[in-house]
Amino acid sequence: MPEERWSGFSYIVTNLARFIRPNEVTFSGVNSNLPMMACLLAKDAYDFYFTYINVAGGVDPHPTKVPISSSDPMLAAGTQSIFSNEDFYDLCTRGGMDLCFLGAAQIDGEGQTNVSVIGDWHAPKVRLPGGGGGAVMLPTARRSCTWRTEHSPRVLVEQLDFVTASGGMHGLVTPIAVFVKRDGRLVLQSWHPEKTLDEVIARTGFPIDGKGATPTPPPTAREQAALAALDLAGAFEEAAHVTLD
Amino acid sequence: MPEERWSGFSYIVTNLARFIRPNEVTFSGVNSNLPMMACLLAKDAYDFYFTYINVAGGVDPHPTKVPISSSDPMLAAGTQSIFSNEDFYDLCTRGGMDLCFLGAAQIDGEGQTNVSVIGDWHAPKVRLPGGGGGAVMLPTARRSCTWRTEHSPRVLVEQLDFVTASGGMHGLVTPIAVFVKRDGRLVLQSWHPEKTLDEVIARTGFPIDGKGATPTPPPTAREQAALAALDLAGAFEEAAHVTLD
Amino acid sequence: MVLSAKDKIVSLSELAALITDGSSLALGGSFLHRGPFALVRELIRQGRRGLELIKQSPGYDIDLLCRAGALRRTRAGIVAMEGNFGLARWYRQAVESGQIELEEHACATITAGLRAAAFGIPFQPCGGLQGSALPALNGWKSCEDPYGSRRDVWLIPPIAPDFAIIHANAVSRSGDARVLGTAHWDRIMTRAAKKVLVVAEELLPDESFRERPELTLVPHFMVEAVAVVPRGAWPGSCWPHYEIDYPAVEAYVAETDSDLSGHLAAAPEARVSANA
Amino acid sequence: MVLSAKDKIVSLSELAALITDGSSLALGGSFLHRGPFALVRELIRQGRRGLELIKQSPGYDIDLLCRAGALRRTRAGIVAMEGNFGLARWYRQAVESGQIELEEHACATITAGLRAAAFGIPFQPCGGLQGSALPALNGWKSCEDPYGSRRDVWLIPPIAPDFAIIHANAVSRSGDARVLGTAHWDRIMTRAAKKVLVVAEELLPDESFRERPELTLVPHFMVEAVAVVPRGAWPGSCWPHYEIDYPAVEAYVAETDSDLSGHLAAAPEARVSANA
Repeated sequence: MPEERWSGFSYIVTNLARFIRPNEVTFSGVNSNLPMMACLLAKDAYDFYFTYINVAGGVDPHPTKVPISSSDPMLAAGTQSIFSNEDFYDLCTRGGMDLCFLGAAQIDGEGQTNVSVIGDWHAPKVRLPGGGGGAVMLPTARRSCTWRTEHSPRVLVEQLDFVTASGGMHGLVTPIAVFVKRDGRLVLQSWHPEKTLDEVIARTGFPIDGKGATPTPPPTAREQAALAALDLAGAFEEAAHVTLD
Repeated sequence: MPEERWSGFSYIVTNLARFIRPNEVTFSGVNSNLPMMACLLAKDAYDFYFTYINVAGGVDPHPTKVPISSSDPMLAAGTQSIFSNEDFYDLCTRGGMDLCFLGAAQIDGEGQTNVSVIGDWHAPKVRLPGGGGGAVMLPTARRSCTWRTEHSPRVLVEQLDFVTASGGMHGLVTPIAVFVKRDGRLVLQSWHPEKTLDEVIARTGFPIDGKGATPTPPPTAREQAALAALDLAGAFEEAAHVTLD
Repeated sequence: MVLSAKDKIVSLSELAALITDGSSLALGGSFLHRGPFALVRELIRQGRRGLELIKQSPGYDIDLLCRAGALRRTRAGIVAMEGNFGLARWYRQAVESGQIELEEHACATITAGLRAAAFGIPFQPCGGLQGSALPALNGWKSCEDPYGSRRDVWLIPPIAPDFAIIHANAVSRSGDARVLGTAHWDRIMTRAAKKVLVVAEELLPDESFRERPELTLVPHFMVEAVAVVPRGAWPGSCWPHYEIDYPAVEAYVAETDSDLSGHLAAAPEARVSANA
Repeated sequence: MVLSAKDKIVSLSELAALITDGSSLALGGSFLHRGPFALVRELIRQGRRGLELIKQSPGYDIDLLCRAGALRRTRAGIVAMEGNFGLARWYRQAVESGQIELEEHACATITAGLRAAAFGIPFQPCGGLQGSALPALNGWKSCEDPYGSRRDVWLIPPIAPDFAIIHANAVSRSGDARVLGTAHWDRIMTRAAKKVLVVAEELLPDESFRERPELTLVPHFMVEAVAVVPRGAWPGSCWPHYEIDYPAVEAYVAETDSDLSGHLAAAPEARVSANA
């Protein structure tokens, strides 16, 4: 990774990490390698403490390596408690989860998500993984963020094929843009400095105007170093298949 | 304890134990020394296995001494699992508790109980311990049994001062009588052989006729030996203050 | 460069000072077993007033608070001293005289209310209760099964104590709380309360928690503050550390006036600070 | 003269034989982690048909059952192979072709349904779900808070699987099941099911359970039968015994026809019995 430049992979992981705030309880779940890396990156790169809990039952774990599966028991290595699935869901529904990373296949302009189906639910073109955490966590976590490795009108849509989860994402990161919620809508916060605002707008299926958005500040030296340490061999970057196009 | 004779204390403990059946899940709770001793007696005196769970989290425990408190952690000594309070209540409400020993201050002829108050709830003559396990366990356990160390019209009543728990006891043991439920009513099953049927009827506040009842069979040698082993110094018998009058 | 969770260890008096007059407290343990009794005594020493106690099976704790005049209200399932000590005299007197308000529960309805709070839902259905006079007494609502089973069920409203306070066997500096043996009702209390305070028998190094994280009942991030008070569950038991101090309970029960100074002075935490 | 609980150890094939065609099965673990996979394979070897799988996060297990044509229905939260393997192909095909019926849940609504069964209540309110199309899809009912909070809540009907089957780290002869690390959803599954079966990595003496009874997730009396199958969670992980066997999962995923004989023969339990 050339200095101070983003790859699509580093862009997603680092900008997800930037949503993490001091002293908050932050959660990463299954099928969530990039948020898992974002949480581990933030622990290393930022000068504040936050609580990192995950679907493997770990609370501020000390993994001796980064697992391929984001629900791997390695994510509970060195934990001082096991916080099992029932427990973190209850924490969320009672309002104790500050930041939740939740996957999505399609996202609309209100930050609703579809993880269920492409096409009609009863006659699916593609059967997707399904409900998962979102339908319950998205409306109850204080903030939720999502990510996509593809930025196109087929994933950032005007109209979801199915509303699996509502309640609205606080943030969304793609390989070329960062969105945040303002007045109930996802709006562009910043874009990949090697792309243009026009391209981002054109590739976003829901309407955005880009007002107030700026090019995304480059990765800091500590963010870069932390990510490099997590992905020494580049295997995670390779597996993620993130392109800017 | 003279051979083959009942004391009030041995009568209650042993006849409670006789309600325990092979392979069933049997529970004793707080404030329940006599059922606790009944369960321990049954483990020793009877040739069948049953699961004994208790409020200390014990499952088939191996206590090294009999505790004074029936919720003492000693009742979890040697257990192979901890079955905590939420767990055994849920077991009961979903229908998995076969036999529950539940305390009572007053019992009526339907086997309903009052553990709340003597007098008017809002202007109590005596404030009793309160709701406890009964209101939820009595209607949901497959069978429940209770005991009183006093047999009088003021505890076996026509009309409860307050219906804390309904659903009906399967069995009741006093120092002089054993009752079982038949057609929704507590009826006399047997009486202390040193007492008369007339005395039992006279001292019972709810109507019974004694039809089909017999003198209680004497304690077996094994029941006597098991109880003697549990109360070597006679301290439990002394503390229980059970008289036949 | 990973930063640790903050150190949450405070003194017993600092822990008690976090609790203001009028707070509702869920207290861990059951009867004379593993209750946060040192904290209860410290609240009395500090003159706290108007408290509400929420517990399925209070005993020594509620009796002490009634005797000190510190209690205004309780939601309780079953109240007794237990262990052959029978009823809790000062509690009984407080209810009979109207000194405190009682919301009488079954143990399981306290749990249901705590579950409603812990699960973030407006009510929790509770099994049983058929024919009991308790639901009407408390104005609970029932509901027919909308799925057609024809089973009615009672709905218990949420119980969200201001504080859950438990006595743990061990803590880490950052507040992980380990409990051995039965957890009594501590698990659901700590999930339902707005804040969690822990009194612990001993402080153990982080390594000990990392070796057996399954024994941690409350993870550090849910815990506000911790005081390490050896023998803090006295005169009750804290398995496997110590059993009930029966002579001490007998002495407590034998006292007939409300003056608690002798009893409070005899407590382990008082003798330690007197020596310090 | 105290009699012990009975010995519940059986062979894997005897364990699988307890499950009849058409049964509903809650399977423990999550995705590739600590699932009772040896048992799933044995059901396929025995030609079981018409099964229902109930699980918040099935993956390899559901894919295998779909590929073998053993499944008729599922209630599931999120289905994937995970660990960079993406969607579960045979599952996807089975749903898209109508070969199996899907009742799509959020993970937490499966849990709510299991809680309703575990608590013996006709429904369990579940937080969240606002704005989701899932409740309407499934015909779930909502209810206004009778206590006036104006919060509506969705009510999930009970889910009581015929069997809960978990893969434990260790068992005792009488069936106590110890789980290390996260329990995933195993706790509530074992409380909701009509019967509990356990596959375990190893058999340990009773003394080991008596030393640390807190680690026992399922007490023996709730367990019907147990098979001891080392590496039974293969090709998934069973912490701390072993990690995911990635080459084995890659080989499974790379196969394009439904013939499972090679994969089944490569499983540890097959190689052991071939050697025996």
